[in-house]
Amino acid sequence: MNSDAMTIGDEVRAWLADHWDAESRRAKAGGSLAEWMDQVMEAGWAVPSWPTQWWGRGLDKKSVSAIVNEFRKVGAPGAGQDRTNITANSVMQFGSDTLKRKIIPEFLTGRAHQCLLYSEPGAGSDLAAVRTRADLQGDHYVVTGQKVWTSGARNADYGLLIARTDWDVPKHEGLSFFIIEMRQPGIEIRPINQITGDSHFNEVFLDGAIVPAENRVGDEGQGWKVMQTALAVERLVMGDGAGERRQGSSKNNVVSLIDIARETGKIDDPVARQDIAQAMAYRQLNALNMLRAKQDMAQGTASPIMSLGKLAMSRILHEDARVMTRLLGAESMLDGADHARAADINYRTANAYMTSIGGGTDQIQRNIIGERVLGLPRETEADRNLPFRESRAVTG
Amino acid sequence: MNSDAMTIGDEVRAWLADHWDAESRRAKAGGSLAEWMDQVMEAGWAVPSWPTQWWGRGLDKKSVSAIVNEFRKVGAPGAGQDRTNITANSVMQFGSDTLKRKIIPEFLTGRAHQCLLYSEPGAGSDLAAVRTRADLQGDHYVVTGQKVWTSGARNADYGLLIARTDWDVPKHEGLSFFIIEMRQPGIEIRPINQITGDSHFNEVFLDGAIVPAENRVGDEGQGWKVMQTALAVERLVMGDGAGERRQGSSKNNVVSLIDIARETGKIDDPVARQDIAQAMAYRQLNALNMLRAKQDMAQGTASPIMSLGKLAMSRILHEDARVMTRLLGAESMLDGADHARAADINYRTANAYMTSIGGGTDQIQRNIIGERVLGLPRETEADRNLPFRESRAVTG
Amino acid sequence: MTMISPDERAAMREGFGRLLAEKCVEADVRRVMATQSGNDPALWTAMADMGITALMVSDEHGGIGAGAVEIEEIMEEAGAALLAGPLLSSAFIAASLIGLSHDDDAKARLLPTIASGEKIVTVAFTGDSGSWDVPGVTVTAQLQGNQWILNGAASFVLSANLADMLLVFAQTPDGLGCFEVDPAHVQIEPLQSWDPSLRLSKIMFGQTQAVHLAGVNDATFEQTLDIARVALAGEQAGACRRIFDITVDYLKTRVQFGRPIGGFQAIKHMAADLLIEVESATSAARAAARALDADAPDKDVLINLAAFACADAFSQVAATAIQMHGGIAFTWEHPAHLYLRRARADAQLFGQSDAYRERFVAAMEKAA
Amino acid sequence: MTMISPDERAAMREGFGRLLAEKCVEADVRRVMATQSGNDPALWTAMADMGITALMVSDEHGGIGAGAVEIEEIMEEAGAALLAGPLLSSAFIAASLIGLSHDDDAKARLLPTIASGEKIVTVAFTGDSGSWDVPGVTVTAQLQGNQWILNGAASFVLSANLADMLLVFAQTPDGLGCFEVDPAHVQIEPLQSWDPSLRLSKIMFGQTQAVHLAGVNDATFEQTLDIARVALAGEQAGACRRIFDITVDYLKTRVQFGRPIGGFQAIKHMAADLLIEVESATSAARAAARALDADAPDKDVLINLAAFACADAFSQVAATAIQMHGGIAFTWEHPAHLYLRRARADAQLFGQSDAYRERFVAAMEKAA
Repeated sequence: MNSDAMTIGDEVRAWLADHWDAESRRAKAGGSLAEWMDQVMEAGWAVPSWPTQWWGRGLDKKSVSAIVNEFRKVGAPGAGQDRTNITANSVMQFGSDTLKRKIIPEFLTGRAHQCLLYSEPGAGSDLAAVRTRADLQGDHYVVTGQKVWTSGARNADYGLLIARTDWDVPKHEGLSFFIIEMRQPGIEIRPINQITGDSHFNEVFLDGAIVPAENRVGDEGQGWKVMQTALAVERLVMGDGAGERRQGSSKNNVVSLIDIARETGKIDDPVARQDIAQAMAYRQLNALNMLRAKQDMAQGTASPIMSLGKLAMSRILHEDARVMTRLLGAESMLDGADHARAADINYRTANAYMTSIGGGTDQIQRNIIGERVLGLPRETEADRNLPFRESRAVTG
Repeated sequence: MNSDAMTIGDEVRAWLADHWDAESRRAKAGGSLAEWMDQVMEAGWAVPSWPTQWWGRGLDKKSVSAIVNEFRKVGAPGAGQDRTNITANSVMQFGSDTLKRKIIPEFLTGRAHQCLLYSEPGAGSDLAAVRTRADLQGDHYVVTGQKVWTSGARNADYGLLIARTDWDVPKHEGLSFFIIEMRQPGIEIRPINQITGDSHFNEVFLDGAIVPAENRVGDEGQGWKVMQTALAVERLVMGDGAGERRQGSSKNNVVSLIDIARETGKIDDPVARQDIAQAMAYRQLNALNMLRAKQDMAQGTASPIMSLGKLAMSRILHEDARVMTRLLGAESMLDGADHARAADINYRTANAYMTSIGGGTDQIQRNIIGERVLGLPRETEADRNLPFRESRAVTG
Repeated sequence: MTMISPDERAAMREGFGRLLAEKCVEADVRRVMATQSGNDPALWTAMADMGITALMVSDEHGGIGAGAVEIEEIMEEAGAALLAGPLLSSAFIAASLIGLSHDDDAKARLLPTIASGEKIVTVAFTGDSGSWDVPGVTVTAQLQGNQWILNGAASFVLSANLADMLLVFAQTPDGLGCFEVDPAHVQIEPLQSWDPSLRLSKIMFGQTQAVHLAGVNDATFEQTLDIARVALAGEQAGACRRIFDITVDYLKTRVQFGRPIGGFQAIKHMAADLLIEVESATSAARAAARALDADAPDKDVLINLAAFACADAFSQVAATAIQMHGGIAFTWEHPAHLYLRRARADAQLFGQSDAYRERFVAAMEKAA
Repeated sequence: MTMISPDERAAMREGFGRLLAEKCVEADVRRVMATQSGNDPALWTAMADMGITALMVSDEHGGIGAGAVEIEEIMEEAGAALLAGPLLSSAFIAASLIGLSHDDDAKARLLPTIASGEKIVTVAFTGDSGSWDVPGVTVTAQLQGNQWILNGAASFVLSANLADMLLVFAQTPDGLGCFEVDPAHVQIEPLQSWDPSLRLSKIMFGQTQAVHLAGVNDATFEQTLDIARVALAGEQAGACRRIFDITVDYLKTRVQFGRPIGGFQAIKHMAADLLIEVESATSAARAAARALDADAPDKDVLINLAAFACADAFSQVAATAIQMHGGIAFTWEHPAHLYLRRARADAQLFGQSDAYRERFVAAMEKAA
């Protein structure tokens, strides 16, 4: 740790001692969580690496780590969102100054909730094939189309929207990125019934919805690049076990296979033990990989290992569910509140697809690893250079 | 069985009773195997489905089955080569009458041996990328280039050769198929050292080798089609356990995993038993599939199952070797005559790649199954329609 | 056993397939699985009219006298359509058990009504362990005077909610026996199942009066389960093939990146590998059926092979089908998860793959 | 234990890597594996000059006093280059065993010469079972007067052909002990190995005189093997990464169907899956080394995890590398099969994956 980081560590510790009660885990000034976040933001801890005129302190990565670390020690929220807050980062990187001033404080303080309006029925793995249109009319765009797999749509104040603004250029070049207000007449939200029995996701129908031109993030045609930046942050977060926390289940997700084996009387079954070992190994190896990636990154080296996390997590979740099913045996046929253990395992079996399909399928993830990490040649894309109007996404 | 087949069954039985001694498994007339084959060919049993003017009897498939069946019953060789003799079939289907008369009897009687001059260092999976050239000069072609993975080259009288006769058309269209005499000055043969320790395969260097124009099979530019027909026959033969017989090892290839487990004291290890079960299951399931395919074909239905055999066999051989290694434990590190069991298993481990790579890799085989059996869209081929001269196979 | 020619068999299968294509499409499956009974009475009647319910009953008792080969093929069609209801449990399993017994009175009373579809009979094999072996039977039977009395519980019983009569395996002082029990005399607790087309129950016996089914012992228990396993293997093979076909069709029509996704090599290769599983399941199920009918020396090898190979194939194909479909198959409205649910239930019914692999090796050892 | 800074460690690793890049290229590996000794004396001297052979010897005995973290990293480089010879057996394993003993005399006599590379010492752990556990030791030791006498046989002994001194585990009347044996006093039978870079021997003892190594027991046996396992995990991780890198390079240059084969999705996806194995092996080997040096509570969990994860990763990557190369890797001249041979040997040395998985679960049970 260098002396700069030492200094900042001292400063943040002192600030926290003044403003945060570690005992009760509350702000000394009292008030709401958002009001605490106001203080964090004003002090420059929310986004320490950003410039001072934009809620930051212009600090380096090590200093940010030191700050996050001090906050974590005393259980205080809100620091280091320059690493994790997808919306704030996208707007900061690509938005106009007007938009930054309007949107970023709402997100850094947690006052605003967002949802992602990316996927469409015809644009899943091929996200660039979106057909939702945004047509500029004076000082605003009119948006029409259909989005799917939007979680949190009902609760969201803003949607991060990718839509097509130009139909006469190749598909990646005609997209623009917007932050659209969700509570307006042109937007209808319908929940999706999932195979898990949950409905965390929604379809979002946009029919003449309005978004001010100043809410465009980046230039017209830059939407793909903006979205990729946002997605990269998201994927990094997912591999590190966060894929499980995202599942929207309140269940404690790391369940010991050993406990299940004990409960089901299989703990001495040598065949079951081999299965248990392999499933637990997948989980531990991923944790060790992520640990190494973080060490690499702390030393300033970009780590290719991070990109493996989501794919590894997919294998972990499917394999856990498989081994749990095997341990449960006939009981795994049952479901419902009377059979809580079986219900949990069945839920996991279905929900594992959220990781292996959602946010980029395992297959897309393997493409990304092969191309971006290993440097293998890109997939040939039949319609990559066609004007979108002439591509099969439109002509069928 | 219809009455035609009944009649032919009676006739062939009578003929065999006159000409073949089932006791001693020899021709009643005595003489060499080739002399017996002369009799079989003259009687029309060698290729019963071919026309009568070409050593055949113009019979249908069921009759051929009946004939093959009768020969098998008494252990007589030589019948039904219209199903299995790759060279004879290719020449019959695509060759000139002159070539047929010259070549086919030599092959049907087993007097001539052949080798396959298909693969090249730059043309493995992409067989159509061959760069061996055959240039017409008067009444013969002059052949220059390099072939690899040729088994039996030293013992061969003829080579089945695919070479490029036109460099200005796309790669599949500029190929021609020849039957070239192997014993000539322009041909040099060098054995390949395999990872098994064997040298069943050779490199064949052609430097101004000569092949008469009449030995071309099919028209100029038809070579791809002729070779595909020959390869299809070969792949069908491979799935049905023949992949093992082709390994060139004199070892008995179906070894009981149960016997090995007994010998190594692992027969009561429940974990080992699961492994044994799965490996034996792969083998039995493939055998059941092949049985069903034959039943389908006997009923005149083309069976897509046959095409799975080679891929399944690859899995069987690799999995067998894996489970055997596991059963042997530390002993599997050893090799040589003093450690025959280990040496056998190590040989299998390496030799399994002959099936998973040779004669079309597992990956190529999956393409074939996906495209030809399941009807999925073809792989896009970057250079499919380029003049070969301009393709990366030439330009690098 | 079989008096049915291959042509008759093919015709019956085709007719049954047509019936299901009309009356057991996905909407019907969803409609029936939402009912309490889990059965479609109209379809049941149509199946009875067609003779499907009479297959495993001998002709002297009003049936057709078919064998494992026939019911395996019928179950391939049933599985493909995700048919729900008591075909397997009553017409195939219960009828087989009664046929295997030496109880002429029970045969005369029960078999004609099973064959006609009029009555539904189901068999209780196992207890809470769900181990489907003799030690797993936790119902006990004792003779009190002239009356057999049952105590204990049986679980994972198929279609007990519909049953007019229960056949219950129980431990007697002289080994395993089987007993007729009137469903009105026991407590039947429905067990919620993850596969919504399945109706499972737990049955509690408390000094319950029962009628002995003569001539049933440990061997009959295994023989009956072998028939159940072969029938289930057929269901798995048929269902596995159908969800595979659905998937391959989707791969040809779903366009991403400017072309059908089946053109992408990773997907294409997954499909090729699954085809091996699909064909192997079919081959294994049919070979087991032939061996069972022929009482062949390799019967145990082939039945156990089919049991785990078909279970594993169906589970793998159904699971991979969801992955290959992507997001659309994560919705309740898409049928893929219904196949996954059936696959996971079928992988537990009558025994589990690891145990079958162990039995398969043991059978091979005997042969070796 | 470790007195070496991360910077020093990195410098040493880099220097060793450079040495191997000069003196242990594929041609050298092939040259050395064709010799009877299986060792390159010039390279051995260079390694000794660099201090590599002194790593596991404490500074009081002329060594460097490094720990598992250092030798794991050195073994990554050694594995990548397929280094042959007695580095692992003498400098790392034998030195560790002597260091763990309480035998000051043996330490003073043997450690300085091991550190300098002057003498080669190797350890005989197991008998014909190759089970690398205490019951697997089949040499017996008895005290006759003041003299220890060994009988029986040890097998799978590394580099015994080169050894100046053997350290032999044996069953004594009071449990396991360890003994110094002069190689001239025993019969050493070379065992032909499928990995031509490996030199294994069987050693036969017949009333052989031996010197007791004080303070070695069952626990020392396991401690020594744990060091061996971590070092081997490093070798596996390093070798696994190198053959993977060789393969990925080939995928970028080998053109078929008009483009580099790494552009084909099936191949690309295989590579992505293998990358997870490669990275996991590295992470596991290093974590095990750190835990061993720190005597951490999860030491047993992490050592056993590394043992099977690295063995399985290397085996899988080496095997798949041949498939991904196609025909060229089926030739003896291509290096891929040398990695496969090393992978299959390493998967047996010091224990097998199934046994490690069992031990891993047992260690997790203790922790849970």
